[in-house]
Amino acid sequence: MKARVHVTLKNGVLDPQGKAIEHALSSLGFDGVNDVRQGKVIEFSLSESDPAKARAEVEAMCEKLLANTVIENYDIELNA
Amino acid sequence: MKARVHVTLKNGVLDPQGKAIEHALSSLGFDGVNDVRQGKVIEFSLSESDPAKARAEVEAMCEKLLANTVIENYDIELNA
Amino acid sequence: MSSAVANERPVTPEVVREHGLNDEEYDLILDIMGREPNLLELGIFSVMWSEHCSYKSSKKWLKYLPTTGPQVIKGPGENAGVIDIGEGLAAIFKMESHNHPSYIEPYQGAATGVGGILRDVFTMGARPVANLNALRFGSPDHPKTRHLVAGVVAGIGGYGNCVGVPTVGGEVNFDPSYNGNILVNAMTVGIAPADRIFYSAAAGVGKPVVYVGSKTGRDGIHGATMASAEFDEDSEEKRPTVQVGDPFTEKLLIEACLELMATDAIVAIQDMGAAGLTSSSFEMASKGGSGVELELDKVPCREDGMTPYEMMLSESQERMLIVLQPGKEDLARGIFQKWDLDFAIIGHLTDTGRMVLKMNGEVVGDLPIDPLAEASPEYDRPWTATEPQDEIDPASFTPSVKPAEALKRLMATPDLCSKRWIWEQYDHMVMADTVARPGGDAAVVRIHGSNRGLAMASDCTPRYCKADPERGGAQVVAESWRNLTAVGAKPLAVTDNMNFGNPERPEIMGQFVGCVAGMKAACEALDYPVVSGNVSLYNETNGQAILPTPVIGGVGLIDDLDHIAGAALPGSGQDLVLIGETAGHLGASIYLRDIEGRSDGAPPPVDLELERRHGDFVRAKIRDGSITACHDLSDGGLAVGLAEMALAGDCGADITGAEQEPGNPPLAAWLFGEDQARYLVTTAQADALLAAAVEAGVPARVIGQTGGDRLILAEGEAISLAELRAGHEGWLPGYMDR
Amino acid sequence: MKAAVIVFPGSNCDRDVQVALRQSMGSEPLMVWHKDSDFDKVDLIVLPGGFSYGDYLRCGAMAANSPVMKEVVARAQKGVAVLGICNGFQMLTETGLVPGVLMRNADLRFVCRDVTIKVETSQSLFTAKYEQGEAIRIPVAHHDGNYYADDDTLSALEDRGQIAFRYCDQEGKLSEAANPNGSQRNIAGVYNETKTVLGLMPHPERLADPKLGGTDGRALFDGLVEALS
Ligand SMILES: Nc1ncnc2c1ncn2[C@@H]1O[C@H](COP(=O)(O)OP(=O)(O)O)[C@@H](O)[C@H]1O
Ligand SMILES: [Mg+2]
Repeated sequence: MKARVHVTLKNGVLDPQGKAIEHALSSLGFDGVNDVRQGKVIEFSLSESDPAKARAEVEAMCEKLLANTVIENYDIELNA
Repeated sequence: MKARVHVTLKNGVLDPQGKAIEHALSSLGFDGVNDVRQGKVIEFSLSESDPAKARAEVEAMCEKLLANTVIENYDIELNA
Repeated sequence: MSSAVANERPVTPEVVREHGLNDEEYDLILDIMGREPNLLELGIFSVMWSEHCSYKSSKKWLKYLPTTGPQVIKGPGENAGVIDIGEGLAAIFKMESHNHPSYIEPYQGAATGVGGILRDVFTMGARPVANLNALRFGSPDHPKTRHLVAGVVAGIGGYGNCVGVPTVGGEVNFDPSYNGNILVNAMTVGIAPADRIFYSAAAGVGKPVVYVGSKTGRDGIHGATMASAEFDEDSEEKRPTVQVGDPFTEKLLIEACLELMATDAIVAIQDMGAAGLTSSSFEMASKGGSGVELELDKVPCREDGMTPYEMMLSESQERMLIVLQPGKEDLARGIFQKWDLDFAIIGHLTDTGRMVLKMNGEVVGDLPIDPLAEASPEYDRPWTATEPQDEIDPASFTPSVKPAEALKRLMATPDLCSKRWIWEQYDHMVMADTVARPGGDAAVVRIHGSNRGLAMASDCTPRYCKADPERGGAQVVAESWRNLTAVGAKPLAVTDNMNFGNPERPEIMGQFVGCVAGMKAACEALDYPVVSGNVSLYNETNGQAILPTPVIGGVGLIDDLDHIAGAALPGSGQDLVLIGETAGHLGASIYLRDIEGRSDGAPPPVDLELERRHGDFVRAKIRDGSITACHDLSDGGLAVGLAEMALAGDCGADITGAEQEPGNPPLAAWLFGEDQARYLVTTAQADALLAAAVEAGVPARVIGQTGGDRLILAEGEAISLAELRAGHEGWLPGYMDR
Repeated sequence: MKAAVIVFPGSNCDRDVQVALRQSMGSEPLMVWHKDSDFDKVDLIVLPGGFSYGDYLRCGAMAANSPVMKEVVARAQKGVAVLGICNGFQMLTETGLVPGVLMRNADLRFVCRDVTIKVETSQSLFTAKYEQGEAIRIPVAHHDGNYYADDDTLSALEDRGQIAFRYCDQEGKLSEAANPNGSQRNIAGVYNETKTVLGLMPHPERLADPKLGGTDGRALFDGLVEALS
């Protein structure tokens, strides 16, 4: 099973990286770009093949390590 | 229009972050996790509403700024 | 040969050319092998004989450089040079270029450059204690420059900061000749017990060859040959693989290697740098006069299905090769496992004089070691000397602006502005021994646990080397020696990094030959031998060569950290004393280039006897406490030197009137001339200092006093420190944030 | 007083803080390898600066999940003093021993230089040898020192006196220019509720020796030794 986890900053948390990208894009002449946010995507394969169990496991990984839930949200995609 | 760009390391390029995450997950007792790769996800809104033009614009952003195509691949999703 | 290589590409003339080997070289290979090489063997020849590994164009000339002295423990030929710094300790240091990779991928290129030079130093048993970096970028107006500066600086910081070695100094120039070929030269200085230096020569039949560190991937295959090929427009399109550095693993590798080195398990050790496993195993066996047999299926690989060719040529980072004393395998394995690093016994030494490579028990490559190493090509390339430029008569032109305005502008030029924006991105204090931080003539790093220190600096004035390679080469060495002297250190030895264009062009080869001649003379005259170095050729794009840039990294010793000098004016009420003669040499000066728009003229002559006399005097007077601040005068001459001291100390000065002394050159030449062998110092005991100078035969005169918040230059013309500071500190951040 | 410095793979200020502690304690602190969870009883645990586990994923996140940190948290909860410097501060926020998070510096660049910080209170184990309101000069060296917590948390921290240090100018005034990383309310260091745990971004161990250009950091270690002996 393949897992893909998106870790993104919660709304309302200032994102310095996103802001810098927005600034850089506009100075490169890309206009009309707004609300840039940068997050992480973590991909891996998982030996667990039961979808429910796999999801629970990945959720535990997110809570324990992959995301800092004080400022970040996470979102899990699983693919057999 | 909303854009979401995934920037990931090319196959075969060393991913020290992914390696470290894999190691950390396994020492937390999550077994069976393999091939961990970490990438970036960049999300933003775009004033361009024509899908073809928007894609071309985001592609140019990737080539110029968002990805380092020497070692990274990018993947673009657009949503009206 | 076995089936493992059966499905590899056959060696055709085209394949030979792709490997950067010409017909003569291939004939030599046939001779040595006594048969046609397979692809793996060809690959090995190609990296071993690349310019980068073989120094084929430069070897002949490098031999002229002086490399010995009572302080030298090990000169060029090992991973890094080793000098004696007393009390049972040795300093180990080297500089290396990562120019091409940094142009293609500035962050990773620069980062892996730092990683590579660190390994060269700790592989010899030293704990790295400082990093320096000499950078050259294209014109600030070039569309790529800003991105390259940002990436290179972030990469150097990203690696050095994580590894925990302070980056304490360096230099940065901008010139259009580097538009398509930036220079990233990184230097590491380490300290080791003088009786526990580790070398790469490996002897002893049957001794295990061990691989440690990171796994091998398909990184930078052909990196070493890339580093030796001229750039053209498509190299960006080809997008050759650039390695990604892992400073965290490097930090673990440093600690693990130093831990193993504290035991007596190691016979020989060698980092896997350019050309990875090939050059490391080859060099170990060749230096030890032995043979080596490797079982490539034991090599820890990051990817499935890697071929012997890929394993032997991979440039994956953070790897080392060690030959162990038999019976020490478990001890060593334990240490590397503790640090979570790969450890694998991949072969053993033999007495066959051959390198035998096996994959799953079958021989896939078999080459003779000595013949390959000895036959490595050496060229006596044709060269033509650079035409000398005319001396510029300082009275021959009328300055276009008044001195204060010229100074204000010069202090805010890309070359002379403050590089704070850069060094603040480097952790320059980690290890808690940085006594003099970046910003002065030389950084000073305390020898841990003592009251002694090492001073270090990197220097090069490429515009002088272009105008007159021999003078330029001598000046580079002299300035390096002066920078160490100016903090109170005794200069001991240097490492060099020779960055030049295409050596197949006689005028470029002439630059190289000239610079070497100048360096040789200066190193000899100053007892300042070359103990390590690196050559980077083919730095050209579309036939446009870089300025000749032979960078010198100097290391000196401070016996007593209570007696050092900094460049900052120490407060008001002191006398400013100018040491050395001022004839007003403006040829090839920054003033002419940046204020008058002229880059002609001969660079200032370098009188090595005067350098030595003046420097020895200044050092002695720093040590006896009579000099309270000191700065050597170089780019921009007296006015720029004074302004730098004033800004560093946040204290003004008044030198008006000094310009009228009989025999002085015209005003602009007096203030901005770049005469060599000069220092500007402050003292509270001017009479005694001047008397001592007379006795030592050193020209010295009081030119003014410290105090106030302005510089009063000449003819009463003044400029406020605030105004100078705004431009000096503002240019680089302003440029980068634009 | 007995002190322990926890050494993680990638720590690089462990020796620096060892030297500073030795100087103030007159004896050697214990250097504890991260795999060694049952170390001797100590009065102070220091989490040093550096790049534990490469700072990959998030600074301090992997160290916070390592076995030795379970022990550190348990001891902290029993009242043992814990000092987290730089990367150590990041570990403390990741374990939740102190609130908030440390994000990427606002200008995205690593920053290494001296800053001045204001001592918010001298009523703690860590700051007894400083004057309240005093501005001290201490170096920073970090890429992720941008302190963030939501407004309610920040106000609660302020109400309970949990702010230890704030970035200020030389006169002690808070300003944006004095803030090297964009931290909210110029916060440079915070305590836990009992003020027995301190996380701070600047490195007091780097200016605790006149040879290195200043000694403002020394009083922190001297104060700890006095309070815990
Ligand atoms: N890339 C860099 N990294 C670190 N320090 C630098 C860098 N470039 C310049 N510096 C520092 O800035 C100061 C001035 O440099 P430079 O003008 O080259 O000195 P000098 O003229 O005395 O050789 C030195 O202390 C030098 O170490
Ligand atoms: Mg100098």
